[in-house]
Amino acid sequence: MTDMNLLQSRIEGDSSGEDFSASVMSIEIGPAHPAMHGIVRFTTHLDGELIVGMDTEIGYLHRGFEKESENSKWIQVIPYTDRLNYVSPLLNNIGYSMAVEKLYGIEAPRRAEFTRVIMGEISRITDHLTCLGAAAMEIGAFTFFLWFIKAREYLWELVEEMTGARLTTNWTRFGGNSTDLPDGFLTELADRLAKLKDVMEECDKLLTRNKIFIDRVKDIGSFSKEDALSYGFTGPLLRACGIPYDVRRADSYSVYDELDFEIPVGSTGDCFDRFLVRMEEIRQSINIIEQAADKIPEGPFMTDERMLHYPDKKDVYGNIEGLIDHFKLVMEGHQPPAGEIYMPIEGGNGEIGFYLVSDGSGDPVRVRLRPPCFNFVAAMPAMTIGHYVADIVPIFGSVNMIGGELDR
Amino acid sequence: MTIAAGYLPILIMIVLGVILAATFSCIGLFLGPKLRGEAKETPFESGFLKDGMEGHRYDVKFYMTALVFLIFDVEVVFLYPWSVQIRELGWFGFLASSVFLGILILGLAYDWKKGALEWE
Amino acid sequence: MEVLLDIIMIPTVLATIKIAVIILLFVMPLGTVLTLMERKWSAMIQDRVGPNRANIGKFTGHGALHLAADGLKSIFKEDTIPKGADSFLYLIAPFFGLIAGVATFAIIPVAGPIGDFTFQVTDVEPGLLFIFAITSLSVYGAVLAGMSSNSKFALLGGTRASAQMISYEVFMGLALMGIFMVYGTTRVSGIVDGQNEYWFGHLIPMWGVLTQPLGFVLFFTALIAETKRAPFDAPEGESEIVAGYFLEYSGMRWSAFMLAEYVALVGVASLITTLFFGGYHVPWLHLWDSAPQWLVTVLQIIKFSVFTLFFCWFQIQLRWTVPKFRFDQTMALGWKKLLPLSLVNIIVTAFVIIAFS
Amino acid sequence: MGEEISTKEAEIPQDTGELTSLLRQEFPDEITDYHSHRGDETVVIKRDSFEPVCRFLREDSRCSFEIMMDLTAVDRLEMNEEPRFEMVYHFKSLTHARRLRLKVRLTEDDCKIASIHHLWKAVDWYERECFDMFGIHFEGHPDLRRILMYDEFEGHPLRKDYPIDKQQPLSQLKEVDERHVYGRHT
Amino acid sequence: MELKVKKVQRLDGTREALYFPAIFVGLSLTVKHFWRNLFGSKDVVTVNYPEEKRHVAARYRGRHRLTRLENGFLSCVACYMCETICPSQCIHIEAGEHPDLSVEKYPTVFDIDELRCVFCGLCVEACPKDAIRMDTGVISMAYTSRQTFDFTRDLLRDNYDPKAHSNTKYEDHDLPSPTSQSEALPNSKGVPAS
Repeated sequence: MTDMNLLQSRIEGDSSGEDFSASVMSIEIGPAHPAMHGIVRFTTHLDGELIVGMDTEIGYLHRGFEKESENSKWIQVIPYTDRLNYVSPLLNNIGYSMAVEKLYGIEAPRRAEFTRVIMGEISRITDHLTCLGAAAMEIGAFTFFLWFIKAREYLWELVEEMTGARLTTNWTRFGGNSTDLPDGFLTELADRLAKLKDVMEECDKLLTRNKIFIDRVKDIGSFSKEDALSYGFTGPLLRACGIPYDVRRADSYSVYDELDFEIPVGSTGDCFDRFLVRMEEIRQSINIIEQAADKIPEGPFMTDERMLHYPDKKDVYGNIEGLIDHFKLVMEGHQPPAGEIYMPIEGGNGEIGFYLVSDGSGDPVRVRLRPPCFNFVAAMPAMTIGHYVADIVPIFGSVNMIGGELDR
Repeated sequence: MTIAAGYLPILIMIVLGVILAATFSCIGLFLGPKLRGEAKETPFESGFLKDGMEGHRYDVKFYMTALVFLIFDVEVVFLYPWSVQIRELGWFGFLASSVFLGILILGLAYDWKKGALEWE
Repeated sequence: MEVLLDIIMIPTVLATIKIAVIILLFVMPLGTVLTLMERKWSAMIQDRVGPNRANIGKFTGHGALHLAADGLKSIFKEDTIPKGADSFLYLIAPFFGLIAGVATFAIIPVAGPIGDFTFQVTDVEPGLLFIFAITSLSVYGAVLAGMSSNSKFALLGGTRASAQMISYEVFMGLALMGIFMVYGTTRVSGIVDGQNEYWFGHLIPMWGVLTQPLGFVLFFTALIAETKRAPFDAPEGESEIVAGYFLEYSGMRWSAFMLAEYVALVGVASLITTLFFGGYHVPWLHLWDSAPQWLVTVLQIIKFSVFTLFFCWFQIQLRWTVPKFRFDQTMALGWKKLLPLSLVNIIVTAFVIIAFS
Repeated sequence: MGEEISTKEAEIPQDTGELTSLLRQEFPDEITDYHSHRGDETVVIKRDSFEPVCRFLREDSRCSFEIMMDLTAVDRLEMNEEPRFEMVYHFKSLTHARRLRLKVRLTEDDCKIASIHHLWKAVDWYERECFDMFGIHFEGHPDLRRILMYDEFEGHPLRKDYPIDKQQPLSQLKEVDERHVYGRHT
Repeated sequence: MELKVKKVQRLDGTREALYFPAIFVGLSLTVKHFWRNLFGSKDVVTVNYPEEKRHVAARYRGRHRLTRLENGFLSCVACYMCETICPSQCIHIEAGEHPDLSVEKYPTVFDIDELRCVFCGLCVEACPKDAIRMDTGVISMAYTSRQTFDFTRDLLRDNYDPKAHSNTKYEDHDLPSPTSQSEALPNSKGVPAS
C-alpha cells in the first residue's frame, strides 16, 4: 500500500499547492446505483481503479421501527417486523414472537414450533436464494439469478398458502401462530422442495465450478476470524470465516435440538466461501424442513394461556367471559410481565436479536432489533479497501444488505 | 482494375456508415422533446448533483499496457509478410522468425516479471 | 436494357448496389432483429416469457412489435447532452462504432462468384489486415464517448474499453496468423477458397476450425473481447460503472451504440464463418458436377446465413451462460494466457507447415 | 385455560449466575445490581469502571467475550425511574457459549460514557447509532456523528420526550462535499 | 443434537483453470432450457397478468369487505375493535342508532383508507362479529385518484369495482335495506369471489 500520510494528503489536500488530489478520484456509488440493492451510499476514493478509501452513509430507509414500536401495542409490532428483513419476513415474525413469549415465560405448543421451523427455514431459503441470485447477477450470471428467482417463487407461493401474503406475512402470534398448516400443505411442500433441489443442482453446475466466477469471488473481501468477531459478524459471513457459530445450535431455541443438520463453514471468509456456505445452507435447510415435516405432531397451533390469544369465536359469540377477554385483549393489548429479555434467533443474515423491555403495560417500553447486516455494512470499508472498484459488487452482494433491516 | 478501385467501395461504405450514424445522432435533435433542467443535465453520479469530471484529473494506470501494446503491434506487423510467404521462405525463414519471436517472448517475459502487465 | 446492364456493371455502381443489398437487406435488419431476439432468447434460457406487451389492438406478434415500439420510443426521446460535456466529441462518438461495424462487411463474401460478378463488396489484397484496421476504429467510439461525457463512470468505462480493445487487437492478429500461414494469403477470397480443399480425397474439408483449432478459439475469444460482449463486458460493467462509456447517452444516440454492438455481433459471426467454417462453400457440393449455377449460389447463401445465424445465437447463448470477467482479469487473460498461446500456435503451425510441405 | 399470568411486578430472581459471581468477585465495589430474569444474566455497573470491566470481559480467559452483540440504550422516562438512561450492552462468548448483559445507568444531565470502540470494532457504528437516537455522548469515539438520521436533524428521536409526530424543519439542499470530511477509512 | 460442522468444498483446481469444461456444462444447461422453453413443455413461472390470473390462495388477504347478516343488515355493530387494533390506523368508524329497532347499533360511517392499510389482517382477527373479512381475493387495486381508495361503508361489498361507480359518497338516506342488498350476501365459505 501507498504511504498512509501521502494518501491522506491526496484525499484531503486539493487546496494545497501541489495537486496530489489529482490521482485520487472520489466517486459516489449509491444510493441510486444498480449494485446497491438496498439504499446505501459509498463515497469511494479511487486511485486508478483501486479503492483507497471509502465512507459509508446509511439511513436512507430509516422508518423509525423502534420509535413506532414503542408507540404501538405489542401485537401491532408484528406487521412491522415483516418489513425488517423483507426477503425473510417470517424469520422476523418468529423472532419477535419468541421474544415476547420469552418475556411471558411461556412456550408455544410443539406443533406451532415445528410449523415455525418449517416456515422459518423456507424463509431462510428465500433469503439465501435472493442474496446469492442478486450477487451472481451483478457479476454477470443473470441466468443463475432468474433460475433462483423462479425457485423462490415456488416457496413464496407456499408462504402465501400458509399466511395469506407473500411478503407482509404477519403470521406468528404470541404463543403460537395465526394459522395452522392448510390441507395438503406437506405434500405440496415436498413437491416444491424436489423442484427446488433440481434448480439448486442446475445452478450449482452452472456457476460453482466456472473459473470466471471463481476468479471474481476468490480472495475477494477476505476477513480473518478475529476481525469478523470484532466486527460482530454472525450468520453466513462469520461461518465463511470458519467459525461454526449458528444460533440454532449455540442457543438452541425452538425444536432445533431435535433436528439433525450440519453447519457449513468456510476457511478464508472470502466471497467464494460466503457463496458456498450459503449454497450449503440452502441444502441444509431443505434437510431440516424434510425432517420437521416428518416429525410434526398433531395438536394445537396456539397456546391455551388466557389473555395471550383471542378466544375462540364460539366463546366470543357464545359466552360473556370470552367476550370480555376478547375486548380486554383488543382494547388493552397484550400485557407481558415487567422485565427485559434478549432473544436471539438465526436469521437469514445472522443473529437477529430482539431486546424487549416491558413495564407490564400494554405498550412496549423498548423494542430493539439487533440487525445483523449493520455490522457487515460497518465492515464494508475494511473489506473493500485494497480491492478494485469492480470488487465492490461481489463483496456487497455477499454482504446481503437489506435496507429494511439495516436502517429499520 | 486499379488498386484504388478496389478501395472505392470501402469509401462508399464508410460514407454510408457516416450517413447512418449522422441520421441516428441528429434525428433526436429534431424529433425529441427539449425539456432541459439542471438535474437532467448533470452527469450521472448515483443521484448526486455534481459536476462530473470537471476539475478532476484521472490517473490513467494502463499506460504501461499501452506501451507494451505499441511494441507488440508494431513487431507483429513484421510477421504478416512472413506468415503469408512461409512456404517459400522455408526453414531459413522459420529460423529467422523464431529468433525474432524469441526476442519478443523474452521481452514479454521481462514485462511480465516487471509487473507491466499488472493492472493497477 | 443493354445500357442498364452496362451501367450496373460499372464498378462503383456495382459496389454500391452490393453494399445496399448486404447492409440494408441483411446486416441492418439482422442486427435490429437481434436486439429483440437477444431479449427473447435470454427469456427462453432463463425460464421467462420475455417481451410481449407491445401491441396493436389484440396483435402482439409474440413481442415482434417491440422492435417498432423501441425504435419509435428512442426516436422521440430527448437527446440530452450533459453539462460540461464536449458536445462535438459527444456527438461524433457514436459514429465510430457504426462505421466500423458496417465496414467489416465490405470484404465478406456471401456466395461464390458467378463469372465476373462476385458476391463480395470488394476483395482487396490486404484482406483481413483491413479488418484489423477498421475494428481499431471502434476504440475511438468508446474512448471519445467516455472522455467527452464529463462523467466519472463513463470515463472509467472509456478507459477500460480502450485498454481492452487495443490489447485484444494484438491477439486477434496473432491468432489469425496461423490461418494466413495455412492458406498462404491474407486475401479473404483466397482463404475461403483454401477451405474448399479436402483431406483424404474428398473426406474432410480443410476448414479453418480443423486446420487451426487453437487459432479458432483464440480468435473467437479475441473477437468477443473486441466487441465487448460478455464475458468481456467489463467496459460496460452495468453493475459497477452503470453502463460505462455510453452512460450519458439517450435516445437515438444510445440506440446507435446498441445497434453498433449488434452489427458487430453479426460481423463477428460472419467473420468466424468465413475464416473458420469454409465461408460460403457448401462442403462436398463440388462432387455434384451437374449442379445448376443458380442452385449452387442459393445453397451457398443459405449455408453462409445459417452459420452466421448460428454464431449469432451462440454468442447470445454464451452471454447468458457465463459471468463476466473483472477488468484486470480480462487484461491478464489476454496478456498472460492468450498472447503466449498464440505465439506458441504460430511457431507450431509454422513448424508443421514447413516440415510437411 | 391456564393460569392467568401475572401482569404486575414480576418476581425477578436474584440468583447469581457464574459470571455475575465472577464479576462481583473481581469488581466488588462497582456492581450496583444484578439479576437473571428469564435466564439472561444481567449486571449493572457504575459508569466510572465501565471501560475496565469491558476490557476484563474481553480479555480475561474466564470471560473471553469475543462478540459485542448489541449496544443500545433505554429511556426510562415513562417508567419513572432514576436515573433516566440505561445503557445496555449484550456480549456473546463463543468459547464459553455464554451471554452477558451489562448495564450502565446514566443521568439525563450527564449522559456521557466511555467509548469502547477500541475493544470491539463493531462498537463504532453502534455507538454512533446510540448517539443519534438517544444523544448519549461516547467519550473518545473518533467520529461521533449521526448515522441513521441526517445531519440537520434536531433532537434525538428515541428519547421518550421526542413526540412521534414531530415535524422537522426543512433543511436547505447543500453541496454534498461540504457535509463531511471523508476519508476516515483509508 | 450435537454440533455438526461441514467444511464447504472449494473446487478450484486444474479442471477449473481450463475454463472450458465449466463453460460447456453451463452451455449445455442453458441450451437445454432454451430448447425446452422454445419447443417443449414450458417451465415458466411468469404470469401474463391481465390475460392470465394467478392462483390466489384461499387465505390471501385481499381487499376488505363487510359481511351481512342473513336479513341483509350489516354484521358490524360498530364496536371499534378493528379501529383499535389497526396498526396503521386506516379504519374510521362512527356508530349510530339504526332506525330498525332490531339492529342494536350500526356504523353510520365505516371508512377504510386502502392506501394506508398494510393488509396485516389484524382487524379480521379482532372482530368479534365476523363482520369484516379480507377474503375477496382482490389482489390489485389500481385506481387513478386518491379519493377512490377511500372505501366507505357501502363500497366494502363483495364484488365492488370503484371504476364502475362514480359516486363514492355515502348518503344517509341510502341505508342498506334488506331487499336491495340481498345480492351482496357474504361469501360464507371464505373462498375468493370471482
